[in-house]
Amino acid sequence: MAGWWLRPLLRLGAAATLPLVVPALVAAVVWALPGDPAEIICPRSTCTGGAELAARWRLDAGPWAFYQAWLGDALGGEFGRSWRVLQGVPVAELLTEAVPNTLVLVGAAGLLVTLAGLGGLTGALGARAEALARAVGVAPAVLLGLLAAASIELRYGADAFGPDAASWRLVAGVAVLVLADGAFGGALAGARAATAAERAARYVGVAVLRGEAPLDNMLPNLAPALVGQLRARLVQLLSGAVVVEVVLRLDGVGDLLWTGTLLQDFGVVIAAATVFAVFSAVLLAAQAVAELIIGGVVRRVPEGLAS
Amino acid sequence: MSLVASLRGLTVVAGGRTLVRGVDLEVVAGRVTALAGPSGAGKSVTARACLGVVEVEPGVTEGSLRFPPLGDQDWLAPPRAAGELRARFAPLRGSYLAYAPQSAASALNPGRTIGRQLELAVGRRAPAPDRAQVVALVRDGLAEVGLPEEAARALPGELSGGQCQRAALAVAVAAAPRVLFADEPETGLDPVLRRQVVELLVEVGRRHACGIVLITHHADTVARVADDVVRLVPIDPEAS
Amino acid sequence: MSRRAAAALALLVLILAGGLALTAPGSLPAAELSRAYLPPWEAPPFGTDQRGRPLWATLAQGASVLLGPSLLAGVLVALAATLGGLARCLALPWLDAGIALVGELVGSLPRMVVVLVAALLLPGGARSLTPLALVWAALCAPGAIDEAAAVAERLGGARFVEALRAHGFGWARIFLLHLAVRNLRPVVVRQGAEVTLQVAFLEIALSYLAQADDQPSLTHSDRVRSWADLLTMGYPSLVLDVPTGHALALGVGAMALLVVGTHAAVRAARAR
Amino acid sequence: MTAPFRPIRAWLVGVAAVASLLLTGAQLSFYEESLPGTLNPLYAQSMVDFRAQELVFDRIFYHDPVDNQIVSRVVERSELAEGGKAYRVTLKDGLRWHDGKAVGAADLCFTVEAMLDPKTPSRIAQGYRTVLAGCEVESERVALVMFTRVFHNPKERLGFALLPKGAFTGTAIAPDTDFSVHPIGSGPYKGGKGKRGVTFEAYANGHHAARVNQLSLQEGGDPIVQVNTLKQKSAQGIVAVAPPLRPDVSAADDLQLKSYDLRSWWFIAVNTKRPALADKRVRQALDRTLDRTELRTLTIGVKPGEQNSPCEFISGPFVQSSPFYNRAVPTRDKSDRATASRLLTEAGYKLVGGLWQHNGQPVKLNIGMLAPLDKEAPELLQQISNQLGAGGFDRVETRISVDDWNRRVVTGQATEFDLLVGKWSFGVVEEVNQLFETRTGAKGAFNIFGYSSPEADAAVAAYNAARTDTAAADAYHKLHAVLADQLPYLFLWKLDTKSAWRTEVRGNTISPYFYWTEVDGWTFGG
Repeated sequence: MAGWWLRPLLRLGAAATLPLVVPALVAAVVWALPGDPAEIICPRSTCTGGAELAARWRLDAGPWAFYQAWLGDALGGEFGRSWRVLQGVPVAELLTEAVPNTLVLVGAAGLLVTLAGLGGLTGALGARAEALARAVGVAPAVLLGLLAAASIELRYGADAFGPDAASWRLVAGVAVLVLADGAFGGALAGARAATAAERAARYVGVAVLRGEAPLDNMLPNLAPALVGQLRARLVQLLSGAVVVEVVLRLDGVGDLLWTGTLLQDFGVVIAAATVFAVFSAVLLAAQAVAELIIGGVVRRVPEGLAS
Repeated sequence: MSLVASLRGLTVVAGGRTLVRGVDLEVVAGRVTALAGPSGAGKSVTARACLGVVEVEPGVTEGSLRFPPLGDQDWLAPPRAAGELRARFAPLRGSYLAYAPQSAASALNPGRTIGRQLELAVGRRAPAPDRAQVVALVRDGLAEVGLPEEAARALPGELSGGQCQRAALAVAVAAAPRVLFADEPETGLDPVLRRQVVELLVEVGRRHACGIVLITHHADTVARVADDVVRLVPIDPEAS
Repeated sequence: MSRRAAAALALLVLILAGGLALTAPGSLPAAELSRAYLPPWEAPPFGTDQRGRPLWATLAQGASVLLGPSLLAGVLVALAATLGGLARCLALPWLDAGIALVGELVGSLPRMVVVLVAALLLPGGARSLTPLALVWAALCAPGAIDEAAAVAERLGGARFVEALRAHGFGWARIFLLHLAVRNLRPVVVRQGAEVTLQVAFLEIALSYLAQADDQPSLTHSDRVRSWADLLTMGYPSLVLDVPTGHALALGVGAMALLVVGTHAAVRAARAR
Repeated sequence: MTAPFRPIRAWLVGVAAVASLLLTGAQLSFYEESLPGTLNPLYAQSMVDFRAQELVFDRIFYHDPVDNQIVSRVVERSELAEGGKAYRVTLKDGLRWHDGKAVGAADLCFTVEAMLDPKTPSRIAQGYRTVLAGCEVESERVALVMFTRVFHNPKERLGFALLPKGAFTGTAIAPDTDFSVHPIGSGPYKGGKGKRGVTFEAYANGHHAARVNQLSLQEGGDPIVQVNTLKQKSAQGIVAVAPPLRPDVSAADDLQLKSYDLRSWWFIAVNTKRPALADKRVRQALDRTLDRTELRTLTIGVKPGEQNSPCEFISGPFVQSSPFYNRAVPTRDKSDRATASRLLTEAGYKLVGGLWQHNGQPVKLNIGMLAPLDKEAPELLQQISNQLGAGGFDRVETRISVDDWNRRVVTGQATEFDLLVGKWSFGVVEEVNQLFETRTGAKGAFNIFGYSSPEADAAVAAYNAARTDTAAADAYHKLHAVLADQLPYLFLWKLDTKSAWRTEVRGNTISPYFYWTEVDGWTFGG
């Protein structure tokens, strides 16, 4: 087997390039579309800051020039101004308000989903819990979101979507995100299935005969699969966050991406999509680091012998 | 030579069928007792019962097992439920009792280096050895079974079948057990390796004054190395 | 539930949904304000909406909007999974590595984000679910191929094929009957059914979100309604005493119908 | 306001807002048709924009809602100069901008120069460039505004909002600057636009003393939910109540239905540039294919013959109460399919398989409608389409967002459409020149499909030359007749808007068109 560390390093490489690839892809597609790219990105009639934006992002000089200019600005935290979602507000300002909300929402939901995985691994959550979670999980995020929004509106009336009910909406959002589309149920089922398969392996039975704990033996071999499952589940949560944020009006990056798409505000969409790419890249990098750590643990040798 | 284990009248029942009945076994330190018989005669069941690991219901229905060096407690006294036995034998497994598995390649933990597995086995000795002793014991363990020191850094997947069998033996013996159950050590090996592994087993066992229970169905092995033989005869289903 | 009963149920749901889709009126029926908000028992079969139009028209139009594209996406993914499984039996390591690499890349981004960026870049605001369904299918395909390949792997992959060749079976018989139909069927049908359900729920989510922002939907023209309209219409009944509870119940019922249909299809195709 | 200070200021504003809330707790929250696109008066596009900006800015001269006289809160004295081609304006003393700076003549001249600056790409400014010629600051509070020619209503020509010179770096003002979200005005409230609503905080000033501390503007969702929220006291008002819900509001005893004179009329613009629709007879046939009575009943829910119905049919581009409305031209209440098909066959159309064809090509009508109209007349687009379908036309419909309407339709770029359903509203000056004049240079800025006819241009020229109101009225009567015959627009109806307010809100005089002009008089028990 080639160096075990090859795959994690490839993953780290993918994590590093992902945030750069997404805007490049979007730029390439915009130029491939019929019609004048500048008109798509910043139509002259309202986005009249367009002349200055066109110059700064070099819209006339083809996709590569635009991409370099846009990326240069983006790395400096400058994403241009929104001309439709909130006309006149720098996109960076919209992002600085939106990113923390999404991080809290997806972070809390991710924590619960991780607990589901651990419950499956340690057997704390059994078949009944899995069946219940999967049953609830059949409902899509939009339906559970709708029910959650109704419950909040019953409690808070018109200012259900105002500032003072914000914390309640966040809690409801996390609950919906975790339960909907079988996130919790899937994580639990995935972990239980992987653990059951590993427990059936011979070396576990022999380890018991040697007086060792089965879980302790399985973990190093099980960890990479579980980490991979968890990352896929967190990416699914990011996907569900868009629906939850719009239905429960949580001002996150998902809501920004949705409103930007609906109002065809190009600057906001390319920025929000890149932020999502950064989130995904962080998850990829975390998985790579986890795999490196696991590889290290698997290859551990008693100190004295390490010479 | 001291008696390290004595089993009387072991009977194990799985559902309606009796797997073994009336098995007696004396294990003496330093001697090889062969547990012979055709496959399906209950050799493995007997060994596992002695290790307190019975996965069938109702499991052990009769029999007594004593380890004289530990006093005259009957370790198979009722209650004999699987969970009960498993918990009762837990402190002995990997320290007083050891188990060398057959076809070791799939029995060693693929996610741990041989050195690490030896280190864990050594760590179960009583009293627990300190850092320096552990390293020495691991180094000796490897040398004893004829494995180079670099093997400590290898994963089971990176060793050959024979090397794995030796490593498994080293791990089993590392905990300085008083009774070692060697389960069909020759399986999956070519004739030349088979002879070497069995001789190595006997030699290491004697050096550690360990009572070896060699489970095998090869008559020539029994003849060559066994000091005593316990032959198991498969139970005729109609008879039970 | 036996496999035969499950197959019958799945077929029934398909015929029901297909029938609804085919009988869907081309545009909104005429409004009769005097017959607004009638419950099902007063205006069979499903009552009327706030404009006095029968809800069955909305149900039928919703089915016509989401049935085609979601089935298409499901079939495509099932096909891709089958090919992926068969490819694993050809022992072409570079192909397996290639599929794994594509799967990694595609699987790294949240699907909804990719779909929305695609929606933005669709020329002229193409108001149709099909392109988005194809994007979704492309995003799900690698995962499905992976799982089918794992099944083929457990079978023994190339060795399994050689064994059958030794028995004198033809290539077609091996790949089509033994591999595809007998062994890959359960996982492939499950993957296809899951994607079909996901695309249907994607349409309902996108339409509902568009209505939340009072904008035309990305997935269908304003001439027709989608099941999301049933949810939007029914939502006030949860919060206020507005008599649209029957619309919400119908919307949730329709979604439940989809769930039952897809799960029945999966059970029907499960291994013996 | 340089960047580093903004956080501190924002913090202060936050504290002040909370403090004011605690003091009187009077927050008046109301539903608007949609969120304002911008709070920058130069880029106001929809009625929602004009209403929201009325709270934040002072228009130099405005119409008093009661007696319709032209008055001002910022001007102390004003008189004509240089033979009527200039106007000397003396501003009152003690007026301050929301950032505390004093309001002066320099601000007035800055506003004029900003509008005249060609690098300010605002359509409103473009309109004023045919009116204003320049501005000179004569003293700290006196400015001399120069006109391009003599006007018979100079004060009406100074109806634009006063902008603060200090808030801009130059006279070229772009639409997507921070000013459109955090504007600085001199009006009764300081406004801040967020993603989900706009909050207005009272700002005591020399000429304003609003008694409601805070206004909160939210986007109205489902009309039913809005009315029910009002009943539950969670919100206090709805600017535009959809017709079907008006009986429900007037039935509730703690709600008031108040009329809001918008002087708005609805139309279907016809793409006269498209060959199939270039012939006048085809447009007349379309006009006869529509059945306005059925449209009104199905969408607005007004039955024929209803007393003081909010919706009356029109035959030209004016509301009946306007002096410019030509009563001699009859309205077409019912459809007349027979005449319609006769006219179409005369114009060379052939009926093939139930669908009209024009020289061998099937005629597919691409119909667009301004999306928010759906709230006032639910499914109007659908019903128009159904009627045209019954009349033998193939068609496709699209709802057009407010942005696209203002960006592409009004500027004449939406040529892919054949029919566009929309609404015009007039506040200060009920002038329709820009709609029907041939589009050349600054003229015909709102001519949607580039309609051009010598008779219409002649009537507009006569209006422009008019020195007296009667002469202006006669010119527009002639235009009304010409348009009724040539039908570049199929004129539908006048629909006055009704607002709903809770009874605790008192003194709530609603000014025509701009709505909040007399907001200082509003009180809210809270």
